[in-house]
Amino acid sequence: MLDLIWLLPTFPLLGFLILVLSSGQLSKKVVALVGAGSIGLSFLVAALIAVEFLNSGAEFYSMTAWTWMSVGQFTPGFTFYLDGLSLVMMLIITGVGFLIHLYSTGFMIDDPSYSRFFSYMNLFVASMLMLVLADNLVLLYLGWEGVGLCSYLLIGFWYDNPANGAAARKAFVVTRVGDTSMALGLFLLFAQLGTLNIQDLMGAAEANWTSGSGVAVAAALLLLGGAVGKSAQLPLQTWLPDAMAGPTPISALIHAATMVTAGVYLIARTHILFELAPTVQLLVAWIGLATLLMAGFTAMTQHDIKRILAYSTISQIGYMFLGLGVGAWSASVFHLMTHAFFKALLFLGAGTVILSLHHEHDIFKMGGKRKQLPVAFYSFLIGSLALAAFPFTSGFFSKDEILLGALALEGPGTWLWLGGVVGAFFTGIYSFRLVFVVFFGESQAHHDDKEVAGWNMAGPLFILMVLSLLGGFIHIPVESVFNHGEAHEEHHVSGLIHGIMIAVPLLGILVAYLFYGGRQLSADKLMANPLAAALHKFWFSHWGMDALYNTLFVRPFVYLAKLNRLDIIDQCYGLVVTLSRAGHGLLAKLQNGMLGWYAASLIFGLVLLMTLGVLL
Amino acid sequence: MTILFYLASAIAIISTLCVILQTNIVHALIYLILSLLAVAVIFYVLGAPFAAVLEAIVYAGAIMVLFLFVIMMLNMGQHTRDQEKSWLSARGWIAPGVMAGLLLVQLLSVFAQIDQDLSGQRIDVMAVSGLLFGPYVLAVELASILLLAGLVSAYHLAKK
Amino acid sequence: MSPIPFEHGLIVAGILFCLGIVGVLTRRNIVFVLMSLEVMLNACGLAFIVGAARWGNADGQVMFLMILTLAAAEVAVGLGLIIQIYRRFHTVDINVLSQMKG
Amino acid sequence: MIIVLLISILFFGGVLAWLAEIIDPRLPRLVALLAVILDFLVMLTLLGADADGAWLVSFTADWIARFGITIYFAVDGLSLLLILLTAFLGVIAVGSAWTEITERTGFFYFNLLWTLAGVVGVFTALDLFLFFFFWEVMLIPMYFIIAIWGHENKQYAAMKFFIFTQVSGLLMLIAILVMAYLHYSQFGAFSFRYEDLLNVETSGALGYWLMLGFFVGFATKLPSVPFHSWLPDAHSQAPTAGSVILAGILLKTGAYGLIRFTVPLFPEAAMEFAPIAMTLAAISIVYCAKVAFGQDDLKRLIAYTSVSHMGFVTLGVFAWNEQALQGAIMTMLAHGLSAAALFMLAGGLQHRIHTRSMAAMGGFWAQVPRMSVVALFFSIAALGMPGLGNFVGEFLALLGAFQANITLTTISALGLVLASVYSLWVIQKVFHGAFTGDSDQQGQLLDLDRREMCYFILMMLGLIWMGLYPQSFLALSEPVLDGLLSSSSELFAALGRG
Amino acid sequence: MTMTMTWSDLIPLLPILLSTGTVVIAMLMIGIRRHYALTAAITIIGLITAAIAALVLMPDTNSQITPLLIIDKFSLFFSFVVCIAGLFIAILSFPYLYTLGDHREEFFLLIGLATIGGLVMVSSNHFVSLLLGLETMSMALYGMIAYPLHCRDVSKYPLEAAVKYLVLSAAASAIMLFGMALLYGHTGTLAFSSLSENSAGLAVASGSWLSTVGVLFLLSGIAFKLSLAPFHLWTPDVYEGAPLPATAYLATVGKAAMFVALVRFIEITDALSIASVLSVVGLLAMASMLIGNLLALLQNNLKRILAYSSIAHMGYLLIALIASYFVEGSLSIEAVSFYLLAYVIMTLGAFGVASVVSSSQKEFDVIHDYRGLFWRQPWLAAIFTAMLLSLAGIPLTVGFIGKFYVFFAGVESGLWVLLGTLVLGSGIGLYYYLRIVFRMLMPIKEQVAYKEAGIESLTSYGVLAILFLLLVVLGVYPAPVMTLLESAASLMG
Repeated sequence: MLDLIWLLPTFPLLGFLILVLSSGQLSKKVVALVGAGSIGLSFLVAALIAVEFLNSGAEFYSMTAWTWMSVGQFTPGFTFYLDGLSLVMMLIITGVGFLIHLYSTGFMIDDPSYSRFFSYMNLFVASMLMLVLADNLVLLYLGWEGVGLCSYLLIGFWYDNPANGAAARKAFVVTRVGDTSMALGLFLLFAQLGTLNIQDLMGAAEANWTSGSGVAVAAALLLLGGAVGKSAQLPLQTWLPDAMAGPTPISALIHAATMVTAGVYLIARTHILFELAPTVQLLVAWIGLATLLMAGFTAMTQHDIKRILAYSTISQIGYMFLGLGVGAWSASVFHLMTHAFFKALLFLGAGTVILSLHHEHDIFKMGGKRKQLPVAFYSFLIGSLALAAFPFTSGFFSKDEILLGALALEGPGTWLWLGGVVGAFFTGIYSFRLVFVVFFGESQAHHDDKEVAGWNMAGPLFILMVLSLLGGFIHIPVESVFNHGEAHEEHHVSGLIHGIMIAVPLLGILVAYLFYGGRQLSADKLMANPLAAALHKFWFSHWGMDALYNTLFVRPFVYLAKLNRLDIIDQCYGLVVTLSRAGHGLLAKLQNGMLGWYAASLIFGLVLLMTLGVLL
Repeated sequence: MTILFYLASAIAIISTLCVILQTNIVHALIYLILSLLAVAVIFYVLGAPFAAVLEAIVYAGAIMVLFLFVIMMLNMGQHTRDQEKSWLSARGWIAPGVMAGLLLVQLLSVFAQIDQDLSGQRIDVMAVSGLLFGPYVLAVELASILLLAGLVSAYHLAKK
Repeated sequence: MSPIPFEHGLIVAGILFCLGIVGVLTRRNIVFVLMSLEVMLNACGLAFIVGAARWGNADGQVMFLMILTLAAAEVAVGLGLIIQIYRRFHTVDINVLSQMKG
Repeated sequence: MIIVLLISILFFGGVLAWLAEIIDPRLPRLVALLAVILDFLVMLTLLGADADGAWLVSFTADWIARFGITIYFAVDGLSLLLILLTAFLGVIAVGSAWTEITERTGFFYFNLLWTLAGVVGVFTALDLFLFFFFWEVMLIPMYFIIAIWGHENKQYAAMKFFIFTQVSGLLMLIAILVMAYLHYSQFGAFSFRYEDLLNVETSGALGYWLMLGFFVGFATKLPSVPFHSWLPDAHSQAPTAGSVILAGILLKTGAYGLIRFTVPLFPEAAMEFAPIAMTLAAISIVYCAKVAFGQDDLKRLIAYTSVSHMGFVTLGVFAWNEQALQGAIMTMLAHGLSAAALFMLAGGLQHRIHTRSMAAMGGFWAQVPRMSVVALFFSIAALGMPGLGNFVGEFLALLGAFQANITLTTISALGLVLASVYSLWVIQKVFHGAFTGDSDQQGQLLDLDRREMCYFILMMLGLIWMGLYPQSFLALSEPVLDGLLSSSSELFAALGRG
Repeated sequence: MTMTMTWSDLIPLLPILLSTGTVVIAMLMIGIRRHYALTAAITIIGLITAAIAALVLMPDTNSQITPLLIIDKFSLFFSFVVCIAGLFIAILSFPYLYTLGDHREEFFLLIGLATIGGLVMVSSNHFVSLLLGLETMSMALYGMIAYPLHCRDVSKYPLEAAVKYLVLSAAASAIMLFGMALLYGHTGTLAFSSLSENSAGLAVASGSWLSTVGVLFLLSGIAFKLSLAPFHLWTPDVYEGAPLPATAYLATVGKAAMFVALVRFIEITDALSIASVLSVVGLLAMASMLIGNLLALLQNNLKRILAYSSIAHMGYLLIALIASYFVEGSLSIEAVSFYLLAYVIMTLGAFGVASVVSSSQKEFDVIHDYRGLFWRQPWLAAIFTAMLLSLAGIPLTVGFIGKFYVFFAGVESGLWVLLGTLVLGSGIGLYYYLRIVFRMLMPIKEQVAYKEAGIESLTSYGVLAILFLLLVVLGVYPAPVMTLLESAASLMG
C-alpha cells in the first residue's frame, strides 16, 4: 500500500490534465466529479497509507519514482518521503482539501469558468502534496513554486477586475522574494554539504557544523526568508490580505489551511538546521510574536469580512512561528492542523455569507443574520470559539501548547509568552467582533435572501465544525520526527498561568460583546478621541506596511523602468551614430567641388606628409 | 660659367614669379618663355646641351606656341585683364603662399644639409642618344604610345 | 671655374616648383593654371638635369625628355578641354566647374 | 559525411524552395517543411552513433591548404543537442510563417533554410575558419528576413543587427587569426583546427586579449550587456519566424561559442576574466529584466527578457563547473523553446490586431482562451517555474555559479523575482482585465487554430520533458562537459578554483 | 642586366605588344571606315589574346627586359588582370555607348591605350617606365572621362570631371616626378633595383633627408592616384562626372596598376625601412579607412559611394603593404595581390550592374534608382547584392577572403591599431553597402525607366555572370589562386 504513495499527487494532477485538456467542453457535473473526486481519491489513498504506516511502526518510508536530474553530485530525484510530519500534512491537505473542493462544487456553480477553477484547484493540491512529500529540497521547491503559481492563478481567478490581477501579482512577487532567498539557501547548503536530500542534509549539518556557526546561521536565515514569504510573516506578510480577492474557497484552502502554512512545514522539516542556529531560531519566535500582534491589531479594525479572517490567519501563523521559535515543534504542527480546521470553517462560513448576500463583504452592512443564515452562523460561532481558544475547542489545546512551550524557554520565554497571551486577547476581540456584528444586532433590510447552502456546501461545514470542536483531541504522530530536539521533561506550570491562559480569550470575547454585542460601549465614541482615531487609521492600514513598500520598492522600480524605457546603453550606441553622422557632415563639407580647393588639399596633404615625416 | 648659372637662375625665378603674378595673359606667356629659356641656359651650364636645345625648341617653342594659339582662339586680350585682377584678391594668396612657403622651407632645410658638388661633366647628344637607343629604347616606344594617347584624347576632345 | 654645388641646383628647382604650386592654387583662369603646371613640370625636369649633372650620367636627361613628352601631351589635351570649357561656359574661370560636390 | 548531408539538405532545400515559387507560391513552405523535417530525422540517427574518440561523427576535407584551413565538421553531445534544437525550431519557424508570409514566399523560405544551414554549420564546424565562415553566413539570410518581411522600422533594425554582429565578428576573426598564427609560431604550421588550437599556449596578456576578442564576438550574439541593444530592435521588427529563429537558435550560437571556444582555448584568461563576465551576466539579468518591465512594445519586452535569461548562460559558463555548465546548456535549450513560443504569440497577436503596443491590448482571455492559456504557460516557463525546462537550467546555473561567486549569484538570483514581475505583468496587461481593444474587434479575434496549437503543444511538451526528465538531455552533454572540465581542472586547481 | 633588346625579349612583351597591335589595327580600321561593332570586336579580341598571352607566359617567365620592364609571374598575373578588366570594360561600354550621338569608336582605342599603360605599370621597375605607363593611362583616361562631352543630352558633367582630373593628376604627377628627381639626385639611378643598392652606396633607405623627402614626394603623388586620404578630394567628382565605363576603368585598372607599381617600388627599394615613411604610410592607411567610410556614410549617389569606398579599400590594402615590412615571407604581398584581384572583381561588378541599366544619355547612379530592383530583375539585383556584400567583406564572396588575407597579414605583423581602424571602418562601411541593398529590397513604388536591354547588352550580362561566378568561386574555393599568388609573391618577398 505504501508504494502507492505516488498516487497521491497523481490523482489531482490527472484531474488537472483532464480539466485543462477538455478546455471547457465538459458539463459542470462531470467537472465537479473530476475536480472533487480526484481529491477524494487522494484522501482515500492517504488515509489507507496513513493507517498502514502507523501500523507498521516504521519511522519513515521513501520511494523514488525517477531521478530528476543527475549532474555531478547533484542528484535530486522524484522521491516521496513519508514520516509523521508529512503524514499529518498529507492528511490535512487531502482531507480539508476534499471538503473545500466539495464545498466549491456548490459555491462556484454559477461561475462560467467552473472547469478552470477546478483545474487550478487540482493543480494546487498536487503541488502541495509534492511539497510535503518531497524527500529533497529541490522537489520541495517544485511544490513550493507550484503552490505559489496556483495561488497566483486563483487570486486572479476573476481576471476582469484589474485589482484582482494586481493582488495576484503582488502575492506571487512578494512570495517570490522569499522563494529566491530560499533558493539561495539551497545553493548554500549544496555548496557546503554537497546534497539537498533533506535527511542527508540534516545529518551532514549536524555532523559538520557546530551550533551557531556562520554557515548554519546563513543557511537558516535564507530558508527562513522563504518561510516568511510563503507564510505571510513579517516582513513579507503584505500580500495575504490582498489575496482575499480570489474566490472564498481559495482563501479557505490556500490562504488559510494549507499553502500559507508551508513555511511552518519547511521550518519544522529542517528544524535541525534551525537548532544549529539558535539565534535564527529565536528570530523565528520574535517574528512570530511581532506578526501575531501586528496582525491582531489590524484585524480589530477591518470592515471586510475576509480581510479580518486574513489578518487572523497571519496572526495565527505567527503563533505557529512562535512555537517553532521556542522549539515547540509538535505544538506548532498541532496548531497548524487545528488552524486548518477552524480557519477553513470560518472561510467557508464567510463564503456562505458572501454568496448569500450577493458578494457583500462589509461586515457593517450585515447584521442580525443569525436567523437568516443559520449554517453560517454556527460555522462562525464554532470557528470563532476555536480561533479564540475557547476552552476545550481545538484551538485551545494547540495554542496552549505553544504558549507553554514559550514559557518553557529560558530567557526571553516569559516575554514571548506574555506577548502570545496579549495576542490571544486580541484574537478574542476581533473574532467575536465579527460574530456579533454580522449575526447579532439589527438586520439590514436589503439583504434578505435565503441562505445558499446545498448539501455539498453544508456537509463540509458540518464536518469542519466537528473537527474544530474536537480536533484538539487528535494525537499527531510526530514524536519520531522531533524526538531528539524537543524538551521532554514536563514543565511544571502553575495553575495561575493556566488560569490566565483560559481567562484572557474570554476577556477578549467579553470586550467584543461590550462593544458590538450589548453595545454597552461605543466604538464611535472611542473614535472621537483623535489619538484613537489616528491609531485606528494606522492599524487599519496594517501599520502602513503597504505604503512603505510602495514607496521603498514598487514606485522606484516602476519609475526607473519607465525612465529607462529607451535603454540608456542603447542610447550610448546612438551617440556613436551621431558622431559618425557629424563626421560625415564635416567631411562632406570639404567636398565643395572647387578645383582650387582640391588642388590646395593636394598641396596641403604634401605639406602634411612632409611635416609628419620630419616630426616622426 | 658659375655666374651664368646664378644669373640664369635669378632670371628664371623672377620671370616665373612674374608669370604667376601677371594679369595680362600674353605677358605672362612671354615671361614663361623667358623663364624656360633661362632654364635652358641653366641646362647648358650644367653640361646638358641636348636638353638645353630641346627645352628651347620644344618647350619654349612648340608648347608655348600651343598656348598662344589657344589664347588667340579664345580671344583673351586686354578685356580679360580686369577680370583677372578681380579674381586675384590679396586674401587668395595667403593660404597658397603659406603652404608653398612651408614646403619651400622644408625643402630648403633638407637641401641645405647636402654638401655635394656637381661633377660639371658634359653629357653630349651622343651619350644621351646612346642611352635612348640602347637600354631606353623601350622608353622611346612607350613615349610614342603616350603621345598617341594624348593625340587620340586631344583629337576627340578638341573637335567641334 | 668653381663647381656649382648640387644643392644650389636643387634649390632653384625647388623654388620654381613652389612658384608653380602657388600659381596652380591662386589662379582662377584655367590657362594660367595650365601654365603653372608647366612650371612645375619644368622644375622637375630641372631637378633631373641637376641630378644628371651630379652623377655625370645621362639617365636624368632621358627622364627630362620623357617629361617633355608628357608636358606636350598634357598641354594638348588640356588646351583641348579649355576650348570646350570656353565653348560651353564662355569663360575660363575654373570655378564654373563646381557642379558636383558633397 | 552525415554532417555535410545535414547542411546540404538545408542548402539545397532552400534553393528548391525558391524555385518552387515559380510553380505555386504555396509550394515553398511545403518544401521547407519537408527539408527541415528530413534534416531532423537525419539528426535523430546521430543519437545512436558510437563515439569516435571525442566525437560522435566527424568529417574532414582539405579546403585552403595555404593556411591549413580544412573543412572539418564534428558532432558531439553538445552540438547534437543544439542542432536538434535548431531543426526542431526550424519546423516551428516554418509553421509560424505558414500563413503569415504571403509575399515572395520562395525567397523567404530560401532565407529561412539558409539561416538554419548556417546555424547547423556553426554548431558543427570545428575548423575555426569554417566556423567563422558559417558564423557570418547565417547572418545574411537573417538580414534579408528582417529587411524584407520586417515591420515598420525594418531597415534600422536589420542594419543594427548586421553591424553589431559583423563588427564583433571581425574582432573574433582577428583573435582566430592570431590563434592560427600562434600555432604557426609554436608548431611551425598554420592551423585552424580546434584540437590543434587547444594545444596553443595562450597565457599572458596576449591570451587575455584574444579571449576578449572571442568573448566580444559571442557576447554580442548572446547577447550580454553592454552589447545587447541590437536585439530588441531586431526582434521587434522581424517577422515571427525570424524572431523564432533569432531568439530560439541564433542567440544560442553565442552561448555555444563561449562553451566550445572561449573558455577551452583560453582557460587562464577566461578564469581571470570570469568575475567580469559574471558581473556582466548579473547586470544583464537584472538590468534587462528591469528594462523589459518598462517596455510597451510586446516584442521588445520579450527581447529584453531574452537578454536577461541569456545572462544565466554567461553566468553558468564562466562559473565553469558541471552544474553551472549543464545549467547553461539547459537554459539554452529551454529558452530556445520558451522564447520562440513567446515570440510566436506576440507575432500572432500582432497579426491579429496589427500592433505590438501593450497599451492597445487587454482582456483578451475571454476572446482567445487557448492563446491565453498558451501564453500563460510560456510566461510561467519564462519566470522559471519548476517542472519546466527553464527552471532546470536556471537553477543549475545558479547552483553552479554559487560555488564560484556568491555575491554575483545572489544578484543574479534577483532576476528570478524580476522575471515574475514582468512575466505576470504581460499576462495581466494583455490577457487579464477588461477588454480594451477596438470595440469592433471584440469577438472577432481569432483564437489559435489547430495547426498553431500543434506547434505550441509540441513546444510545451518539450519544456515539460526538459523540466521533469532533463536527464535525457543532460546525459548527452555530460561526456562533453566531463572532457572540457577534466582538461581544465588541473589548471583551475592551480589557480585556486575548483 | 640586359641593356638592350634582343628578339627573344619580345616574347615576354607579348601582352604589351598584342595590345599595342590591337590599338594600331583599330586605329587603322577607324581611319579606313568607322564601324562601331568592328572596332569594339577588334579591341575585345585583341585584349583577349593579350590576356591569354599573359596566362600562357605566366608559369615560367622571369626576365628583365631592358632596365625598364620586368616580366615575371607577378607582373604577368596583373597583366592578366589588367587585360581582363580592360576587356570587360570594353564589353560593358559597347551597349553603354551604343546610342551616343558622337564618334564612338575612339573610346575603344582609349581603352586599349589605357590598358597598355596599365600593362607597363604592372611590369615596371624603373622610374621611366613607371612614368610612361602612368601617364599613358592618364592621357587615355582624360579622353575617356570627357568622352561624351560633345553631347548636349548627357546627364553628367564629363567636362568638369576631366578638367578636375587633368589638373590635379598633372599636379600630382609633377609632385611624383619631383620626388623621383630627388631620389635620382640622391642615388644617381632610376631603376628600382639600383635605388636600393648602387655603386655609390646611396640607397633610398639610407635614411638621409634627401631620400626621405624624395620618397615622401613620390608617395604623395602615388597617394593621389590611389586617392588615399587626404589626397582623396578629387575622387567622387571624377567618378560621378565620368561615363560609367570610364569610372569603372579608373576605379579598377587605374587603382590596381598603381598599387602594383607601388608594391614593387616598396618591396625592391625597402622604402618602408625609413621610419618616418613607415609612420606616414600607416597614418595614410588609417586616415583613408576612416575618412573614406565616413564620407560614404550618407551619400546617395552610387558612383560617389563607390568612390568613397575605394578610398577605404586602398586604406585596407595599405595595411597588408605595411605588414610586408615587418614579416619575412610573402604572405602580405599575397594579401595585397589577392585583395587587388578581389577589389577589381567586385568593383567591376558593381559598376557593371549600374552600366547595364544605364546608357550614355541617362545614367542611373542615385541609389534610389535601384529601389525595388530585387523584384524587377532579381538576378541583376542578386549580382549587385553579392558585389556589395563582397565589398563589405562578407563570407561566400571573394571580398571576404581578401579581407581575411589582410587581417592575417596585419595579425602576423601585429598591426593592432591599424586592424582596429579596419574593424571600425568595416563597421561603418556595412551601413552604406546595406543601405543600397535595402533599397533594392524595397517594394516597387514607381517604375524607374531603365535602359531597354537590347541584343547588344547580352554580352554585358555575360560579363556580369562571369564576375558573379568569380566572386563566389574565389570566395568559396580560393585555394588554387592562392597557390598561384604564393609563388608569384615569393618573387617579391
